[in-house]
Amino acid sequence: MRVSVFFTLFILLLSLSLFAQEVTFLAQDNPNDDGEAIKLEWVAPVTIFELVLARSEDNITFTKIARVTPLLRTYIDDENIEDGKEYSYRLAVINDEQEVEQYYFSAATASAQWFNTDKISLLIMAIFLASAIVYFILHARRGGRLYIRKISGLDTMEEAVGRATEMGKPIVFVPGIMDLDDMQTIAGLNILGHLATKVAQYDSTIHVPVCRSMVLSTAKEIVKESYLRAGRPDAFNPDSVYYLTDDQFGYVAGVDGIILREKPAANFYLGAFYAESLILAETGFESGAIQIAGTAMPTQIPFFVAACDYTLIGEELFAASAYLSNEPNQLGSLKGQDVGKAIIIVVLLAGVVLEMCGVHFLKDFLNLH
Amino acid sequence: MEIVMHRVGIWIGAFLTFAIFSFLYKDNPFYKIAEQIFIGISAGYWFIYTIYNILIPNLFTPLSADFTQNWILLLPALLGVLMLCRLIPSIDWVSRYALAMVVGTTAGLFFKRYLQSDVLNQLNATMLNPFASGNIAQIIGELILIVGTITGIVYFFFSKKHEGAFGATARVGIYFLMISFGAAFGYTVMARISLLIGRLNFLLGDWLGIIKP
Amino acid sequence: MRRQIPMIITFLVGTLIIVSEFIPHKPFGNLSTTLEGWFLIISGFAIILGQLSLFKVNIIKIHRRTPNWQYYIIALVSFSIMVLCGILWGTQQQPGLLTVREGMLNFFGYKPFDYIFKYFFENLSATMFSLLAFFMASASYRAFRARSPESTLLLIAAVLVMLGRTTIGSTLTGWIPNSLNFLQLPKIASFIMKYPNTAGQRAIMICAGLGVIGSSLRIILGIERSYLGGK
Amino acid sequence: MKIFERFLTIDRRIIFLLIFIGVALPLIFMITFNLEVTENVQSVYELLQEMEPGTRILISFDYDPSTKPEIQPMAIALLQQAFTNRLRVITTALWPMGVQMCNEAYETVSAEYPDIEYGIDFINLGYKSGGMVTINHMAKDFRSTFPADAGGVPIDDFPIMKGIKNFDKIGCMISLSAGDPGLKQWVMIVHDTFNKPVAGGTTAVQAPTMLPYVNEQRQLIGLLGGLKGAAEFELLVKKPGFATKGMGAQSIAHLIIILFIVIGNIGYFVTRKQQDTIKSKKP
Repeated sequence: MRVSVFFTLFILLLSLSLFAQEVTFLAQDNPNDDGEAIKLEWVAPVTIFELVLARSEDNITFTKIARVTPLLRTYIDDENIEDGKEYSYRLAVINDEQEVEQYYFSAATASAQWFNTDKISLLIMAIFLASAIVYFILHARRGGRLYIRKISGLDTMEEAVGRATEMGKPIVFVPGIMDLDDMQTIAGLNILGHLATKVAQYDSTIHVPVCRSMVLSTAKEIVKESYLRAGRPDAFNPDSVYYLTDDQFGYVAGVDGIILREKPAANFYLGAFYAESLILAETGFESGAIQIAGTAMPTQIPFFVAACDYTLIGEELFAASAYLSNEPNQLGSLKGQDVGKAIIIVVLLAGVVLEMCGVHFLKDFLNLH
Repeated sequence: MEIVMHRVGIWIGAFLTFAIFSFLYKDNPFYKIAEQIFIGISAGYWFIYTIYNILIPNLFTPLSADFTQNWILLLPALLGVLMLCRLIPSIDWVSRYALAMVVGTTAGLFFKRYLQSDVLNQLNATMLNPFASGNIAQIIGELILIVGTITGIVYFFFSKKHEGAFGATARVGIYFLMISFGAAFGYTVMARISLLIGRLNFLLGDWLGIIKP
Repeated sequence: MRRQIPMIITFLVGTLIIVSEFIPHKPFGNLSTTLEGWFLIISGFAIILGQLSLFKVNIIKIHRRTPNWQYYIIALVSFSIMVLCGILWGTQQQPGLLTVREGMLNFFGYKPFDYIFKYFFENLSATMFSLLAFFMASASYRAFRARSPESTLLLIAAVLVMLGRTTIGSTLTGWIPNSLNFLQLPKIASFIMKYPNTAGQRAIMICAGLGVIGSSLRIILGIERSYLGGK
Repeated sequence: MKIFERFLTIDRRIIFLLIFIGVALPLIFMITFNLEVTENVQSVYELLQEMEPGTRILISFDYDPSTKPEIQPMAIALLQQAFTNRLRVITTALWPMGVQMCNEAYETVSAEYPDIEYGIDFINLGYKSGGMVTINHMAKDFRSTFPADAGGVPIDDFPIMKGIKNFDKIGCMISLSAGDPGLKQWVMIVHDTFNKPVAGGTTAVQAPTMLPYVNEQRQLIGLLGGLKGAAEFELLVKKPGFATKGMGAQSIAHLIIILFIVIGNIGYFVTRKQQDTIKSKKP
């Protein structure tokens, strides 16, 4: 019994090794590059001990470039390859005794490509999105009307300002800890403009501690303008917007101090936040304020959602800013992105249906590898 | 002797740890001192490492070793110096040239990378045949994945009122978002507790020697 | 001049970087590579700028005697000590201007720069963030209440994941037979993370990705100029 | 029924104190529980197991001492697995303090592997700023991004760097990441642009937002999430360390937090019911 099993195994192995005896070797231009690499591919039985690759420019003298194994299957040669020149390659099969058993040859010319064919779907999508966004921005600039739904958190914000006035307590506005180059800070400051107008109308007080000097000057200007818009420029207090420190935790400690001292009726955290989000929200809660937050930082949204009364989630922050500022660039961009979302939903649904029918064309087309 | 300075270091560390923990009670001078030391050392560390690991090997060494080959590096060096001009208010506008280059590079790279990694690849990864596996849990899971992703995107649709069937879809979307926020919160508890474990390990182990650190 | 030229630079650089993705041919590919090499150097200067402006701001605060100005002296002193130690004696791998004497190494056990890092900074930094453990606990106690359908979902997901992620989960439900293993808490937590969590995160990711694309495009085309500051 | 109202307003300092004790006691009495290895951790382990000896892998230390308790155990276990399998490790850092974290991890691990030699089996290339742009640059021109190692010695002097011009000759990339720049940027460039396998170890804060990348596109091969991920990995490399020890304290702390959530909700429901009955009496 045992003998027969061994015999069958032996036959099997023998036929396998006979089958796998075939070695193929191919050198070709490495596709979609700037003509400075050649791609070498081979298929060889795994039983082979080692393979040695060598290169020649004159097809006579070969210099070794690498030792590889059959399993590796590909090697990219990018050492001093020149665009447009022909190179010959030699694959040497080495046995366990370090002897060369056989040579295989192949040659290729490196060339640079004008278009990376792997990226067609990326290009199509990029053109689609960019044109949608630019089209709607231009449309809005020409005075075309674009509808943006009202973000439900905005009412809550106004109510909070009203409540602060009734209670005779101030509100605190924190525009995040990042600089003006972060879009979230810009969005936060846009909303600040709207809130400050309400504060001016209701004759309430506002505190805006900031942690970047560039944000300080912008925020000051915005609050001042809001008071002007509300028709009460004399009521603007330039000290209501102030710089604390650039440091993350120093800033948090400073804001915490303000919240505990001033006992505000409402805290607004709108902008980019990191680990400090929860410390702020917890301290704010202790002081008994209504808290409204908004950030696009994916790691911090859960904390704000859990710890604040209302949270603008991710893109809602930008939408709220566009809604309030009514600025054509923001509105147009948002509308263009919505077109992108619609395309994605349609393509996704189509993709799922096609996959279920066993047609993989769409998925393969969008696959960037 | 080394043991002495090691012990001293550990005592300093323990003192600083308590100084920061005192913030839990309330803001106080000890916390403020510790915080300022933290800020100062951190800034000094960044400063030294930027010089040793970036400016010297990537700028000064190539320039001094082979100027004729690498003179082009004077250009980014000039832009870098312009960046530093922001410290002087009267000429801070020149830093915009350097900033423009930084912002332009980032915007260009972000445009294509986010499009590919966060939009197209995510889209592709959601194009599944949920019934392919035959495993009940996986079928349910993948259906949830597809429905959750689509309804979630619908929630972030701003140019249409959330009412009727569209509103109901967005409502489902917000439920999915809430589950994912809850899950993320629950997952994250571990992160913060880990840091506390690290601290107690230091206090009980290195400092007091109650446990083996 | 002050705004036009930076906008032109942004446009040219941004476009070149995008175009080089699709055209590997010279000069696009290597030009964008060169620009990225420059970016590294400029960003190095930007970091130096950050530290120097911290120095400047602190000096101004001390000079103007703003509230708590005494504390800022501490920041300046620790910054200066760290920089001096780094320049004079170097860091673990980098030699400084002075040679490090055997005696000093034996005394501190490290170079001065590394000694400060190890005993001062590591402890300060780790403790700062460990404060969050406490805030996390109190936030979950008061925030996770089943007030509405949304908050109920938040609560259930959080508790299930917390149970499943630690070893309590397997201890509590380890007795459930393998045929019903989908009821085991670690399995439930993994399921939540793998499907509904991924769905929600993916929706955010796709929409945020589109947002980044929109803002990058506006910056490159010169429509969005807020990064230049001022009006 | 006053007690239920109390349930709603427990002083947070009590919670702080209980958390403190709940973490300290298991550490002192070494309470440990059993662990099971999850799929995402297993795939990281297998990725390295399947690499041929001698393969060069890239590990980036993108964190600082503030998250050391979570990520350092991963770094140590990863280096242990790599050195056991005779993989050669090239390290970088996108955070300046990552360089020191890398030094500390290497010092710990190299003591166990006396035949590992700096420059042949391991190299620390130091810190580079610039985040994603710099990663993209090293993918195209590795040698000009890293002309020298962290100590300023030209990389041409090290055998481990021979022939590395881009990511072609690197087996896989692992980012130990605590935020930005970090794993996300590595995925976007190394996998999505240059098609090399990427795996990661992150804090538990970041992990949920990184999970969408673990998909059938294999943007991420696997993910070690937080201390539990680290503990599971320690189990796989059979060298239990800090993470395994910490899991007992984790469980107790989690239990305490859940307990408070339950108490809060009981209080909430009972008092709400009372309010409802009062309302129904006096419409």
